[in-house]
Amino acid sequence: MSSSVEALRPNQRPELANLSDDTILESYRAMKLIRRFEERAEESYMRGFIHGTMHLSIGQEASAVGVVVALRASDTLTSTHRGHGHSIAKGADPALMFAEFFGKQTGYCGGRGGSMHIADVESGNLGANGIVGGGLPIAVGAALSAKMRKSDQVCVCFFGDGASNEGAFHEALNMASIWRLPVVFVCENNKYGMSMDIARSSAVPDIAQRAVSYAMPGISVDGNDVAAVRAVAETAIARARAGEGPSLIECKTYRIRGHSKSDRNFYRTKEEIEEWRGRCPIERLRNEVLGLGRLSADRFDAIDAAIEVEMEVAIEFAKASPNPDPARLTEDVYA
Amino acid sequence: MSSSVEALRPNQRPELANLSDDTILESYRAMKLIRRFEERAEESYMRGFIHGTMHLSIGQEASAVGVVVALRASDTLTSTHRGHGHSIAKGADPALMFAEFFGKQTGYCGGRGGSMHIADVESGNLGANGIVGGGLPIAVGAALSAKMRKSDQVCVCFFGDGASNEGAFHEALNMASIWRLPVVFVCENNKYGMSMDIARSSAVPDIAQRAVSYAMPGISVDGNDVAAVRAVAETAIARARAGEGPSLIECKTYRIRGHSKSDRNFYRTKEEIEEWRGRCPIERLRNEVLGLGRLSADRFDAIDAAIEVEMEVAIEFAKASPNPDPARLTEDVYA
Amino acid sequence: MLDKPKDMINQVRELTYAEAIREAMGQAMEADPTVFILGEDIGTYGGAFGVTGDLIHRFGAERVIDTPIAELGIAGAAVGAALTGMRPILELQFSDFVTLAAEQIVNQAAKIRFMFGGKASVPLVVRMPSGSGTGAAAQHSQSLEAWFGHIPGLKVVQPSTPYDAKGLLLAAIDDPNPVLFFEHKLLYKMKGAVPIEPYRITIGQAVVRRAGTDVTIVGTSIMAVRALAAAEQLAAQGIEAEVIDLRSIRPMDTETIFRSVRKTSRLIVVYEGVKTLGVGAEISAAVAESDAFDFLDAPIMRLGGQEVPLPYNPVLEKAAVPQEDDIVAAALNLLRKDRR
Amino acid sequence: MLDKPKDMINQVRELTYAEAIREAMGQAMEADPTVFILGEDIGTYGGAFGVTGDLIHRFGAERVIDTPIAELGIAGAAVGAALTGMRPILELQFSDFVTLAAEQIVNQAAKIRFMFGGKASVPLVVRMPSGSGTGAAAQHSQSLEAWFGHIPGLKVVQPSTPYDAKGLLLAAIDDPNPVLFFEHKLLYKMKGAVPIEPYRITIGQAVVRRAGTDVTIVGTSIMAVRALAAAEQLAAQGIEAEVIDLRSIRPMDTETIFRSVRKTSRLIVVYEGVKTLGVGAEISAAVAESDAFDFLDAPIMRLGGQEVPLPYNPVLEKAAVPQEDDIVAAALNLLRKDRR
Ligand SMILES: Cc1ncc(C[n+]2csc(CCOP(=O)(O)OP(=O)(O)O)c2C)c(N)n1
Ligand SMILES: Cc1ncc(C[n+]2csc(CCOP(=O)(O)OP(=O)(O)O)c2C)c(N)n1
Ligand SMILES: [Mg+2]
Ligand SMILES: [Mg+2]
Repeated sequence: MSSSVEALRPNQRPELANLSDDTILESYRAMKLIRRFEERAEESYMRGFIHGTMHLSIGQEASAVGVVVALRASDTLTSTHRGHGHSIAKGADPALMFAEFFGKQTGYCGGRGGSMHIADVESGNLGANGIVGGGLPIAVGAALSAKMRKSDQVCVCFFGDGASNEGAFHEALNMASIWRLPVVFVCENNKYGMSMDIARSSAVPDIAQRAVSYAMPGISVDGNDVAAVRAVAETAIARARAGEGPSLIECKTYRIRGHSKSDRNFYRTKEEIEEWRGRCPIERLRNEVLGLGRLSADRFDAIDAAIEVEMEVAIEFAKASPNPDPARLTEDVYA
Repeated sequence: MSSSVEALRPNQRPELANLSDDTILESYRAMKLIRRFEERAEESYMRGFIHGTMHLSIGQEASAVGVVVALRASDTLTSTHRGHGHSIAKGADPALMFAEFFGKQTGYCGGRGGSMHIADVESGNLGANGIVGGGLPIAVGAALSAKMRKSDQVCVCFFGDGASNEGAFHEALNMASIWRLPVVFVCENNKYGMSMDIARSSAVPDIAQRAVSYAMPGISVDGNDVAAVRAVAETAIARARAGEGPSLIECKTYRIRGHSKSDRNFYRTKEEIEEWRGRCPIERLRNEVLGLGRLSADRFDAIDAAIEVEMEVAIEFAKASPNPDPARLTEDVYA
Repeated sequence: MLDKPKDMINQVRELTYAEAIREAMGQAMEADPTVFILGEDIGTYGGAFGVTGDLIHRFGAERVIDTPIAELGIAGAAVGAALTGMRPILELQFSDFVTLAAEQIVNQAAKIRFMFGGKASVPLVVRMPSGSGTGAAAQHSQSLEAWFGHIPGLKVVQPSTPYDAKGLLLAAIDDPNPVLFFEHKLLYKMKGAVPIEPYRITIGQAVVRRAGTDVTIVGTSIMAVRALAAAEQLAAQGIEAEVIDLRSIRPMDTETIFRSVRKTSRLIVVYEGVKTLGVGAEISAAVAESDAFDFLDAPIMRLGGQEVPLPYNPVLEKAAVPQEDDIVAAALNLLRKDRR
Repeated sequence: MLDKPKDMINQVRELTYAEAIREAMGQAMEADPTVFILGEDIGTYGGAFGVTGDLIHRFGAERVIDTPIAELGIAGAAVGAALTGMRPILELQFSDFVTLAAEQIVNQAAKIRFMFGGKASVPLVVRMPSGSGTGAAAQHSQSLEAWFGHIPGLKVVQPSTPYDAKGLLLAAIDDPNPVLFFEHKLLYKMKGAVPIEPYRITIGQAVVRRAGTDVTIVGTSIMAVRALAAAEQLAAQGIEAEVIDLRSIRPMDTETIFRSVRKTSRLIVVYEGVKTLGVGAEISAAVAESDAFDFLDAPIMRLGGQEVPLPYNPVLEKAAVPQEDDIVAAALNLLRKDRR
């Protein structure tokens, strides 16, 4: 924490005081970009441009951004079926993401993968995953690889509360710990695995408690507070990078939309959804910062406006892009 | 604990004082039977009567006996690749076990299963298992079944320290806890999973610590002390039977023999083996009881002698039994 | 093969494939207290594809059990329950996830009876939505039934109509062996006549859906439906195809196929799973080692899934598995070859 | 097919199959720092079947990594490492345990490249001791290679000689795709000539082990060895069998088989995996849809594993999979049938 900032703004909580104006704006921009990207994707879905299904992370942007923006470009991450935010925070181009959702040849996966498989290994995005828990051991492997290659890369592994009941979770965290690997496990606990309330699916209310089994630090954090998430992420990332081993971070958050496009929300109440809607991480950051008088509203407005333009351009790119050629269907199976 | 017994023998630890003479002799007999059964099996193997491999539990008899002898006949158990002790403690007939090892039609599995698949579902022995961790979710299912059938059966699930790193462990313990099932998980921590020292394979030294992740009681006990094992088992079994849910018991023990018949013991020292040989659970019970003057040596000697006769008869039965008929090979695949 | 008992003809109404499956489960649960269902989101949510629907309201959370996301564990729990007197129906949310549960299904459920010398049984049903066509991409669209057809100790069925779905599921629940029940996602909304009363269809019997003399087309699951539609197109061109719905992969009713091939002398097998080492390979091989081989006038033709993971893009996705027109083209091609 | 480079002929010595595999791993690790091995008990213990042996002493515990017993996790770790610049060799202790790792192998390793639009690769080798004959019973004796032959994105090889074991393993390690490498336990001690220098055998090429004119016998893994021995017996009876060792199941060199069948007009396929939906089904089907079909004078015959889990009793165990005499009998039978 920079003491000069603190001295200047004694009414700020340290997590926020710790962030430079640039970081605040970068985080705001990333969260807003994710939000608008998903809203526009949802709209495109409704209009029939996107088929299949998709899993929106609306309401959960702070966990993706708080963690990923604290990474270096060379670091890696593994993501989930609900991974748009992770990709965008890692720097994915929304135009190439839309193109993928639209099934186009120009998309991240050439139209082969769709929403559940966005990846960009070059840039360290080791991929969303349609298999719940699928990314957990892969992240361990990426961290093992980083260690063996003597790079200082850290791998962040996102997964959900539901995923934490998969055997893969247990095997992955144990391996990461015994081998002291540079990996940060980030559980986005949004209270449900599809319709299954964590109170019914897990023997413990806090996934972070499970860190005990793996002799690693485990911390629960308000997942809708990007500054708080970033603070714990920085500690965990530093620890990983220093060769001190993995950590488990649990971001308590909530998904505002249904699980997927076919969810009828029978398993939760309108009140619960509304309550969490009031805890929007994006509004919260903006309001808190404005309330402190740290930045003027037009800085935020300018970001919002730029994002609107970016979304328009990206969607137009996706629409205008060519479909993949069915004659080339079986290419890209083998290297 | 019966206070009259305690009053009578104030120099006894409560775990032992708690046991009636009959229980002590029953436990001794079961342990000795397991020991001699395995020694005779080993000998038969050397002489070429048994092919394949086998996993001996010599040195670990107290965990099998301490737990299983505390069960009711109607209770069930799932066992492991190192499961002779569990079966014998549950009342398996050594003659039918030898016959199975010898590949005979009269064996528990008609010669189809061998040492790694001894089972007797009728008597509650749901089977040894060649898959490390394979029995963990099966035990959960048996306990779920007991609960659904409103029986008061408890299921005991044996597994090793190595198995506790399998995903199946995590999934099973979590399910058992959320559904409050009548199951007792018994980890026989003999320090190694094949050649892998628990200090290298597991992030935590005590498997019992992992109970925290499943909000169930977890207790480590000296696995070479049958009275101590029985004491914790009784508590856990009573808890399970009362509908209060599962427990995790860790019996710290040691296997004196190699992992299987092909083990050259490169991964551990002679000293370590010798040290543990000195902690033989069978001698220990006998000596402690004799030292207290509670029972006379001839009671133990009589048991030993009877077991020798039983072993002879059992092996003769196995030898004399017919081989399965290859013409009937594909029978018994489907019911 | 007439499975419909005559006295129920009046009690028939239209149900969707999903409703037929739900009805079978409901009737089995009413009749037998040991039958229960477990799986992910099968309770209040009603199942990812809505198949369990309202069963939780009829039978309660004790018999319609929402499980954690833990496919290996829940499969093992089902095995353990089946081994101790219950008759679990396990729903895996997508058949692709059976890769996580494979150990319990293949090493435990399938082998327990044999390993234990015939002294135990595992009356377990594993229901799995499978197949492509919903834009769910490579990890949610596979057809892995061939894997389980390869495993002694298992039975494997693939109903293609609401009628069969109900009858085969009731038979599967009755069966003392583990039965893998592959449902096709694109069939869930298909409607068809289904008697109200419970009835069983013997597992291991194929059915001739359409008689014909020129070529035999054997289809599995949705491909049986497409084969029937293709046969209509072919009929318009003067070709009479005999269409067989295989229904069960293990045991496999090769006799019905042989009989047809002896008549038509030509065989096309259509299936959605990857062509190589898929169901069609077994059918072709079985014919090639049978006496029906001598009746063949043309090479046996397999139309299976392309050698590719299932793609997301809908055009690619369609191209990856046989469509009605592919079947028509294959038949024309085969007959043309034959004639030359 | 002559894979042995001529200039190495002087540098050949006898190695066992296990030693040849170890040598391949050692040479790959010497040449490429990104190659490493992980698996259960592969370090000090030297592997359950002694295959890794002393490699830990040569390359240290950082590159010969003893893992916890966690097959799904270690497979996933291997996938993650392969995706990020390493070339892992994963040893599964018995191939039966691949059922636990199937998700990572089938849903991740096999599909990542395609799902990611061809922009990633997973250069992973999974080594697996498989097969029966050691009295290890149903959960430790399976031959599940057909499963993986069914999965696009994977390659699947089954060496039957020390020479092939080394050459195929080096090729597998070089391969940018996931390769499943099935070793047969009964072959580990088999000796054969192996050049000292590293060499590669192209994955996907079958080899004619013995030329013949009367019948083609295609064998996989140990069955190629048994087929050769059977061919000698047949030769004594005046029958010249052509023996093909398939070596790779995916990709499969059907051309070599077709060529042979066009010559011999009779085909027997021998494999240890369960007959139904095993490798022989694919070979038979491939021939039946090829022009080699027209050359066949007799039905294609498959000799596969019986429809039963592998039994413990040694007599039953032998009866469960094809033996040398079964191959001889099958050939005689086929030729007799043909003549009548
Ligand atoms: C292995 C596996 N099981 C089940 C599913 C189906 N499924 C997809 S997402 C999901 C819920 C996941 O819950 P959680 O991990 O909490 O993530 P969230 O959806 O809440 O972000 C389920 C059951 C799957 N894709 N993979
Ligand atoms: C799934 C699986 N992985 C590996 C093995 C091989 N194996 C058999 S026993 C064993 C060690 C098990 O260790 P532990 O659970 O501690 O039991 P112990 O042998 O010490 O009794 C191993 C690796 C197996 N049988 N199953
Ligand atoms: Mg969740
Ligand atoms: Mg152990």
